[in-house]
Amino acid sequence: MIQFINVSKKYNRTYALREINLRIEPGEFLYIVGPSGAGKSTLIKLLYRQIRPTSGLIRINKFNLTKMKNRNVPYLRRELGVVFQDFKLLPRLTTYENVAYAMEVTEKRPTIIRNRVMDVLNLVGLASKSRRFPDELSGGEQQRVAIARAIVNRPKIVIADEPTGNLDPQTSAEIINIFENVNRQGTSVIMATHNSEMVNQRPHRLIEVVQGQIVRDENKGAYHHAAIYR
Amino acid sequence: MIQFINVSKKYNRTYALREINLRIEPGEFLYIVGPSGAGKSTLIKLLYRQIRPTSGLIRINKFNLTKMKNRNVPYLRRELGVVFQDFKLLPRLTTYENVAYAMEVTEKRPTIIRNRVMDVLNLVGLASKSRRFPDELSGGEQQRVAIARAIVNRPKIVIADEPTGNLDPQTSAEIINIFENVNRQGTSVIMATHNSEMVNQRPHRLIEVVQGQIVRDENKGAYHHAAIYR
Amino acid sequence: MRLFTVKRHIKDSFRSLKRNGWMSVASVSAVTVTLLLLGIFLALVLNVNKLSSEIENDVHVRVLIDRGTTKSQKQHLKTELKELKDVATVQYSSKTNELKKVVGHYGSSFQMFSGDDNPLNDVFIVSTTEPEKTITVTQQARKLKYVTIASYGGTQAKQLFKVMHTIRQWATGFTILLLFVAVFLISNTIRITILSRRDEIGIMRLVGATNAYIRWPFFLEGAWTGLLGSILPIIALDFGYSWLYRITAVQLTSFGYSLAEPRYFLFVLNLLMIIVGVLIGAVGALISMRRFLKV
Amino acid sequence: MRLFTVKRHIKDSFRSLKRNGWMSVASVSAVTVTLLLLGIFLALVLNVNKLSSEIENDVHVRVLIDRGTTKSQKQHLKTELKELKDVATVQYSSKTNELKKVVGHYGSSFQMFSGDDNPLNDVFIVSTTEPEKTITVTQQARKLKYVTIASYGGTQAKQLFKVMHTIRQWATGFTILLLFVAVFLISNTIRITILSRRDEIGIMRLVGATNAYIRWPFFLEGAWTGLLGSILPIIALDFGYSWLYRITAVQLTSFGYSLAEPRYFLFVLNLLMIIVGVLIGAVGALISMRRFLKV
Ligand SMILES: Nc1ncnc2c1ncn2[C@@H]1O[C@H](COP(=O)(O)OP(=O)(O)OP(=O)(O)O)[C@@H](O)[C@H]1O
Ligand SMILES: Nc1ncnc2c1ncn2[C@@H]1O[C@H](COP(=O)(O)OP(=O)(O)OP(=O)(O)O)[C@@H](O)[C@H]1O
Ligand SMILES: [Mg+2]
Ligand SMILES: [Mg+2]
Repeated sequence: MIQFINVSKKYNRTYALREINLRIEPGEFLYIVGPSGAGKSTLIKLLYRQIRPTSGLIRINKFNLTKMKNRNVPYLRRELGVVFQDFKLLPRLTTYENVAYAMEVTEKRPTIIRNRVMDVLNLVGLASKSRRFPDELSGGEQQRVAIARAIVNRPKIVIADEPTGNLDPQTSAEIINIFENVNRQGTSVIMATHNSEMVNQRPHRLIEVVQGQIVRDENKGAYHHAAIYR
Repeated sequence: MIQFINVSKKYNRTYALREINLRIEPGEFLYIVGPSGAGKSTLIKLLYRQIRPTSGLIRINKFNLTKMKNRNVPYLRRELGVVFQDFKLLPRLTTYENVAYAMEVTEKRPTIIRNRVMDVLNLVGLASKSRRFPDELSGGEQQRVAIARAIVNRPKIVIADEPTGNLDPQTSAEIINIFENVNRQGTSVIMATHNSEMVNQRPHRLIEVVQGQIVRDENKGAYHHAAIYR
Repeated sequence: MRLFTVKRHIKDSFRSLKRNGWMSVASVSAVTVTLLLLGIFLALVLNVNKLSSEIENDVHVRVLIDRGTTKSQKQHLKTELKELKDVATVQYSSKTNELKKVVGHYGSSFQMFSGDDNPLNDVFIVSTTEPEKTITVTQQARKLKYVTIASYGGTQAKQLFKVMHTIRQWATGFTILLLFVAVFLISNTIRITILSRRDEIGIMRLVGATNAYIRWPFFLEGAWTGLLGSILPIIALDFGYSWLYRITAVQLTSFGYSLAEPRYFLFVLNLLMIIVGVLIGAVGALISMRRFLKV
Repeated sequence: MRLFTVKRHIKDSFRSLKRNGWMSVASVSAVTVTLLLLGIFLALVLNVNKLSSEIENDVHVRVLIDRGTTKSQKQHLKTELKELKDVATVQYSSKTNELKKVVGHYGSSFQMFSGDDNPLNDVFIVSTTEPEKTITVTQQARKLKYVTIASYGGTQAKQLFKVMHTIRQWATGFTILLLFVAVFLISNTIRITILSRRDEIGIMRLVGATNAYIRWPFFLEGAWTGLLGSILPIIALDFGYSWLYRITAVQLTSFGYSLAEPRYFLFVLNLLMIIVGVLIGAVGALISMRRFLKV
């Protein structure tokens, strides 16, 4: 269970998030939508404790993120699988090594790692590119490596920040299928996204963030923007 | 005028592009679509000569890119404005400085630069964030800085690789408006994108690249993928 | 730590060293050059110290024997001198021999005093176990029978001690300075390379690696950097010094001196260079990382 | 290049220096430490060279004057000696004075020869313009009237020349080594910092900057790094040396020697340190960038 109580985050003088209250049950699938600069990534960064809130309380399962000591942070992060908006792949590791690294840090056995990593790379369609370095991959391929790394440890919570921004609709559909499969096995999925088509055709609980505040929280919410390209 | 004649690009043993023939007239607006890893970015990298073709000939206006000497490349690039898929902002320059840098290299006068830079930052809605460093911006904000930098020099050709991947539909619409405005003033626009909604609602010439080959070239082409999220 | 984790850390450290390419080359060569300087300088200083001690040891007590002392009396005096505390050796030099030395220093105007005209005395030249003991030995020798006078060169010897002392002080001071400089330069280079990889460390943290897990490969990589960086200077120093030892042997022996014998000397020096390289490389890496392991 | 472009480059270089934060601090301090070492060592070597020359200059020609030479004859001889080629000074030392020196060196057994018994000669001590000229001056002096014999210490002096020559050779060799080391370490540090900014350089190329345009700020930044890095060592050296000069003045003067006079000496040394720092910083930056300006 994830709980935000009166959480605010201030950068210098401006608020990126303001008095957020939010509760996410285990096994939920949650979209976070909102305009560029609304505070979606900030909310996600608070979840994996890349940043600390200026005020308020955040709880994830047994962890109290506000009081947590630096040295315990890795154990929180091992329960989460994160797809970062800018991927954050290790530039000097290959596709395979990048995904394996997330398992290695939990001191799993080599044989287990080998099998599991090739499985997830197959899942995201990159098995044939396992020996490539990130700068030898296309944008969408890098994004899929990041997705593979996020799910490789079968985390309790998957957090994805704009995971389909560099993917064509076909591949995006495959990715959302993967996330929904993972979700069906009991994992919570939290996804910040601008992909309105996806949100509308695969409805789940949706919160909309605007200027640092949650302005909408609907169970099968739709992405409203009716033909703005006209 | 841009011309590709029998252009192929091979990375190690695999072809990223194969026998591409393409002609883009001045003032055209061209979408490049296709699945992840199809070769869109490779085609774009060839245009600004980040990479050289393995075989074939590329011409842009008076420049022959295949024969071009390294030291003349900057003069080609000054006629182009490029939005890179991974933004490529200078990490130690602020928003303002990043955009200004592209003008400074052409040795424009300080006063001219100051006015023009603030104009384009206003255009992409980032005037208030001109003193922020890239890592203090949201993903979409960074992408808009990259867009501002691409158009600041009023280039003859604007090339954008997935310029709306991190933008919500509302902001994406504003960005496509900007590109269309620029195009109306005679600038060619070449845009690789996965944004089917945008492509379908603002139709222009469209080429589809699949596995390194152009499989479709239509004047007001649509993005076909009919409800794949079902 | 499980065995496969240990293996992983070792493998990771080598992989990183390899893939960092020019950065690794640059830091290894910084270590190389620094250790080369340190090695050459240490070899120099240690030999200067050795030489200065040997020069000090050249200060002897000159015991002038009463004129007309018989052979057996001289033998008795020699034994007495040998039995004094802190005396190492006692050598006899006849007055004829002494006159030759004077002529050597002051020209042939002394030649006229050869034979019985020789105004000089027979002399025992006493060397002490430590240069500083000459003074007490002199005082004791003066009290013995058949001794006209015993002297050790007085102010001159004192000045020599002082000069040699100053030289050794400077050499030691400069060695300490150079050691600090070497430590600083090596750790500074390691710091810059780690500074340039702070994003990498950040990502490792973000995917759930503990600080200890992140540290190990960097620690090892620092150690390899130091180790690799010490190979060339060790080879250069060993060959260079052995060569120098050989070619200077003849010349220096004629003065009565010699460089330190290479075998043991180089062993100690090599060990020191490896220790400095490896230790500073590894510990420098750890210290430089600290700041980036907080998020 | 337009004036505003010049200004831009200068501004950019300062901005970059500032924003690179710890990286700048690290490279400036690498320059600082390297130049400090170089400075101290140069100061030492130059003084060793000076001292060794002065010691060589202490080798004089001793011209023994025939016994019974009158005062005016001596005066005549003195003039003749002075007129010889390469002679710098001529000093008189009476035989009484000479005996004192002998007693000083060889003990009081010579005391008995005081007054008319004194077997020694009056002496002119001739110093030459250059130590190596003593030999020819000695030969010329031998041919003059009233001269019993002229000598310059023979093998002893030759050995001294040899030792001093060796010391200076070593000092020069080591200085060249250290200069190379300094150049290498500074440029290597600059190289690492630029290596870590290769992506930045790539982006500059991609947005249409010419190589020259990219180079200037890096070149200037390298120069500032060298300049900033030379401030501390210059201050340290200047104060340290002046202090040392003052406290050693009394002691050394008693031996007849002195350290190099600070004013001009430090000026040259400071200039050298700044030049090494700035030049290697700037040129090192240019050379390190070359590889990244190709795409
Ligand atoms: N380190 C920082 N320093 C200052 N301001 C910041 C920092 N990081 C983010 N911001 C600001 O906080 C606001 C929210 O940023 P956030 O990254 O959460 O937006 P977002 O909703 O993820 O947007 P996008 O859809 O563009 O990724 C933005 O206005 C951004 O400029
Ligand atoms: N430096 C490289 N070395 C090897 N292979 C590469 C390199 N760069 C790209 N590729 C491969 O070339 C193919 C085309 O890549 P490209 O970046 O052009 O794809 P794309 O169409 O832009 O895809 P996306 O929509 O995911 O950005 C991909 O399969 C990619 O893995
Ligand atoms: Mg975001
Ligand atoms: Mg691409």
